[in-house]
Amino acid sequence: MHDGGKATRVIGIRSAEQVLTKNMTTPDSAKDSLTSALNSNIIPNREYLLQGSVVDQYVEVLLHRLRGLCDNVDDGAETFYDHEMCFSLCMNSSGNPLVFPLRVRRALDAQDAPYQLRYIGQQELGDKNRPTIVRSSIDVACSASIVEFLQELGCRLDFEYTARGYMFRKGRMKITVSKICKCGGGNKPGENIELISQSYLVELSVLAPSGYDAIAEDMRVFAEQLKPLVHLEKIDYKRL
Amino acid sequence: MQQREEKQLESALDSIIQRVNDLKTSIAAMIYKVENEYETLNWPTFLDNFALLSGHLTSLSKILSHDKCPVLRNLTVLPLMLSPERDEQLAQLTEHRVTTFAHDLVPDYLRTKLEPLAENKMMQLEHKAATVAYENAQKQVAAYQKVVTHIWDIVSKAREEWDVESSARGNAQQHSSVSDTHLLVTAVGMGKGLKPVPNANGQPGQPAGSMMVAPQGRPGSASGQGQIPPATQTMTMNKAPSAIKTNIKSATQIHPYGR
Amino acid sequence: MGVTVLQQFPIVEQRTGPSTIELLTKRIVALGATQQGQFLVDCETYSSVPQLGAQKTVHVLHNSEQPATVFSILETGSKTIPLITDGLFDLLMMKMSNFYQSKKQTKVESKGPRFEIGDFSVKLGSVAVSQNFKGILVEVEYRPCIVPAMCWDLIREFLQGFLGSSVSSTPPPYLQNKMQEVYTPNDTIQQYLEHFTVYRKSHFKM
Amino acid sequence: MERDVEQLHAALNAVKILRSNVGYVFESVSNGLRADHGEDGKDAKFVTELQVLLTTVNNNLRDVENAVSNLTSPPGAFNLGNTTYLSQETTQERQALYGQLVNSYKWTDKIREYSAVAGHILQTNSISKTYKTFSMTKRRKTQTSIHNVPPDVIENHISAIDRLFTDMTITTSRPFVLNPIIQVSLGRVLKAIIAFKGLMIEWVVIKAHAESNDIWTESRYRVFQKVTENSHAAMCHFYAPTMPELGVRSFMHWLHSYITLFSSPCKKCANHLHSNLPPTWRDLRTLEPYHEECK
Repeated sequence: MHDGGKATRVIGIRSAEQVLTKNMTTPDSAKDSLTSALNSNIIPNREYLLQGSVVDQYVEVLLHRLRGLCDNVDDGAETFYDHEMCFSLCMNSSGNPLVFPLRVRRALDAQDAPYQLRYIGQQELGDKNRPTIVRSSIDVACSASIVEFLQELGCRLDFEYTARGYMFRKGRMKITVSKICKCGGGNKPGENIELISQSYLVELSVLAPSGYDAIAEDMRVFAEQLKPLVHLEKIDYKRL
Repeated sequence: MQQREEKQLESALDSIIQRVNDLKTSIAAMIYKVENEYETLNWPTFLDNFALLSGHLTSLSKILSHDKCPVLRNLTVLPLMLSPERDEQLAQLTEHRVTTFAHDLVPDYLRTKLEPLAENKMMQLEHKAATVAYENAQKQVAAYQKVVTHIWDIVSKAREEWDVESSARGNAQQHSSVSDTHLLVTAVGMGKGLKPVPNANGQPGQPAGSMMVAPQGRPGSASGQGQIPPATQTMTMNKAPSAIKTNIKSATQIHPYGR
Repeated sequence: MGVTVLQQFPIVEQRTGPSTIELLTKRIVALGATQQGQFLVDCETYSSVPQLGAQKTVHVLHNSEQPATVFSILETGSKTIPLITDGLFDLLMMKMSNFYQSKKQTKVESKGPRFEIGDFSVKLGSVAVSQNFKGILVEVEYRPCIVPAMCWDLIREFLQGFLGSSVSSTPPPYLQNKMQEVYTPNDTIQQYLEHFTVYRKSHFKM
Repeated sequence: MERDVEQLHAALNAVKILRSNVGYVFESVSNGLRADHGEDGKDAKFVTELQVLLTTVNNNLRDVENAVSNLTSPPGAFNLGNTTYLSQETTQERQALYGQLVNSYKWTDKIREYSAVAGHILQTNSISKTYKTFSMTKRRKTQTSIHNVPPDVIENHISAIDRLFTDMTITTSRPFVLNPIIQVSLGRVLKAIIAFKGLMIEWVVIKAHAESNDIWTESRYRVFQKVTENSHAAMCHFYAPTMPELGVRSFMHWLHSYITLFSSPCKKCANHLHSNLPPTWRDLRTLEPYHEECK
């Protein structure tokens, strides 16, 4: 879930000169190539997720363990400081309320990183045998005009927060350990920071094309290794 | 009176013989194992055998120190007849270990003192002890005691630490709190506790908003769970069967902020 | 990314679109250009459903020069907001189909051969509004330079040498406000959108 | 000397041939009778084969003897001077010294050879650019001062140049300790990467702002490739060993005139473009723009 601007720094604009110079055929329209990508199921639009938390005084223990378990052993954990804004596009169509949630995330510690626009779909908890939550997710790197764009599009800012913490990588898995802060009034994150809890939020997630359920098992095994420090579980927050 | 004593002696001897036989068989079994199963024998079973032996030894010494056991020390065994001839009965009794009850074997078998070698050693030690001056001995004893208590301290300290550690490991709840997890997850997922104070102009379609806002500060887990937001109710009611395919649709149906 | 000028090329009465493209191709090749593949710029327009209140329009454009990028331009009537995203934005627009619907018949594209001559790259695009040929747009990019004001005269000289007198001596209106700024790929897209809007209007008049 | 080496090679070669042929003999003997000797008279065949081989060995042996007799024996042991003691060094880390010594000797030898050749060529082709007109003492002084300048002096010169123009910013890096590489941003037009050797400009590359700072790859834009070429010419032109500071300063002045690379037309033909390039030449004195073909 924590796909901060930093976590996936994809610069949107790439020069096509190398790609195109030798290609004499007509380039496919972007729509066509997207459709073919959808059909061949290579777009990572499913997120496998486990969540948990750790009390502040034990976070060092957890970080130490993660440093040992994860791939970024040599350079240590990467820190991030992201600001997330959650928008929704609502309307009433013939009595049916329609809501389309969108999240914008940006790195506060790397101002030149692109913003990250994110759509997160309905959570699927599945039965007991499924080790993780699965939800559809579309991640799009975008320019800084996204906030104004969404506001003018008709979106309403539901809530916003900042997440500051550490990010680890283990194969395809991403582990974030972060402190969630409420943003003070106004649009200036960094001021009037208010912690909402004495714990760090711990999330283990993988973005994969649909059908890659084997990765969920890997995640379960990894989560097992963090016990009893953190219990990473499927949490249906809508039921809480 | 004498008869009773005799009976007692008999029964005591019987039980002693039984114990000794037990001990013998288990030693034999162990020797057999060592000789024949040395390839498959593992350390734990070997230790088990030792435990068996020591059990037998303890029970034997228990019987010997029992109240009802007559004081064997006061009894004497008197060899009435020695003969150099082979005694079949004796051979059978001793599993063909001792075939004759002759004068060259009897002193060894009926000996009540320690073995000559051991006896010598004991003598030497006693002699040495006798020559040590009293003060010196006292000093040595004190030093020895000091060392022992020191080690005892170390051991008990380590034990204490282990106890604390294992008890700390026992309650994993200390590391993470379920209520905090839920608080964080709902905050990140639905903005619970993160929403700004509802704006005065009150956009239409946000009537539930003000009720959704959790109390300021850090809401305790009790208050957070006790207060069931109305939207959550509708959400659980509307929680459509999993047949819903499109995400948009399902999201809109259960989204708490809908009208 | 260098400064790009987009120029409409008038079609003379007796010529068809393809023959005009052929004519221009001959000219540019005669100047020493080599063909470097094809290019495609397309634009799809989504409008908000009436329930969302005042009508807003989102133009989603792709440029084969930046194949991993989606350019979107939101028009609210009072404001125009550009947005640059990576390719999955299209997927997001599909998901948003309940709120913003595309009008299929307004899909505009400009495609054709792409040439390189010295540091210039030239694209001869035939514009089609929902598959109907509408006109010709010539795109000239001078790649080494990033500030329009510095190289406008140079590009104009190139354009006039290649397209003749149909080239105006003032920069395109969109560029006039941005002459001193650093040119970005988004500026190219804006120019395309302006031209596409004109073509589309003429399409609906007919 | 040359002949000796040749003969030595010939002798070594002969020994090599001898060894390989002796090898054949042993191989054939160890294999014994083979299927290809056939059935009839196989012994005789084998013996003849051996005889043939042995004859070749004999011939080879004769060759070796001839070659060896041609060799002149070296006149006594080589005098290695003090280096002989190096071979008696016992400490581990110093045992490699002899190899290094030999290598450096080889290099110095080569340098001597090349500089002799270069000296010869330079003697026959005198170049006006050098400081022949200056007196002997002065030359000595300046010669040392251009290549081997204390870093802070260079630093001062660079920052002085930096202050010279407002639209020209300079950033310095020193990948090779003393000799800085500076990156000059000329407005939003271009950037130049200039390598110094002391106070002498050693290499210049002109690139677009978006391109990498690598000093060895040329720009992918033709216009900057041309400007790079021209700046090499200018670099040579402004080379002034006696007044290195002035040389660098005038080069920078000249480079600064490229601020109008795209915007100013050619002084001669009044056009912007000539063969799709803007005027890439700047006159060395007047700094006026010209096309390469118009100058």
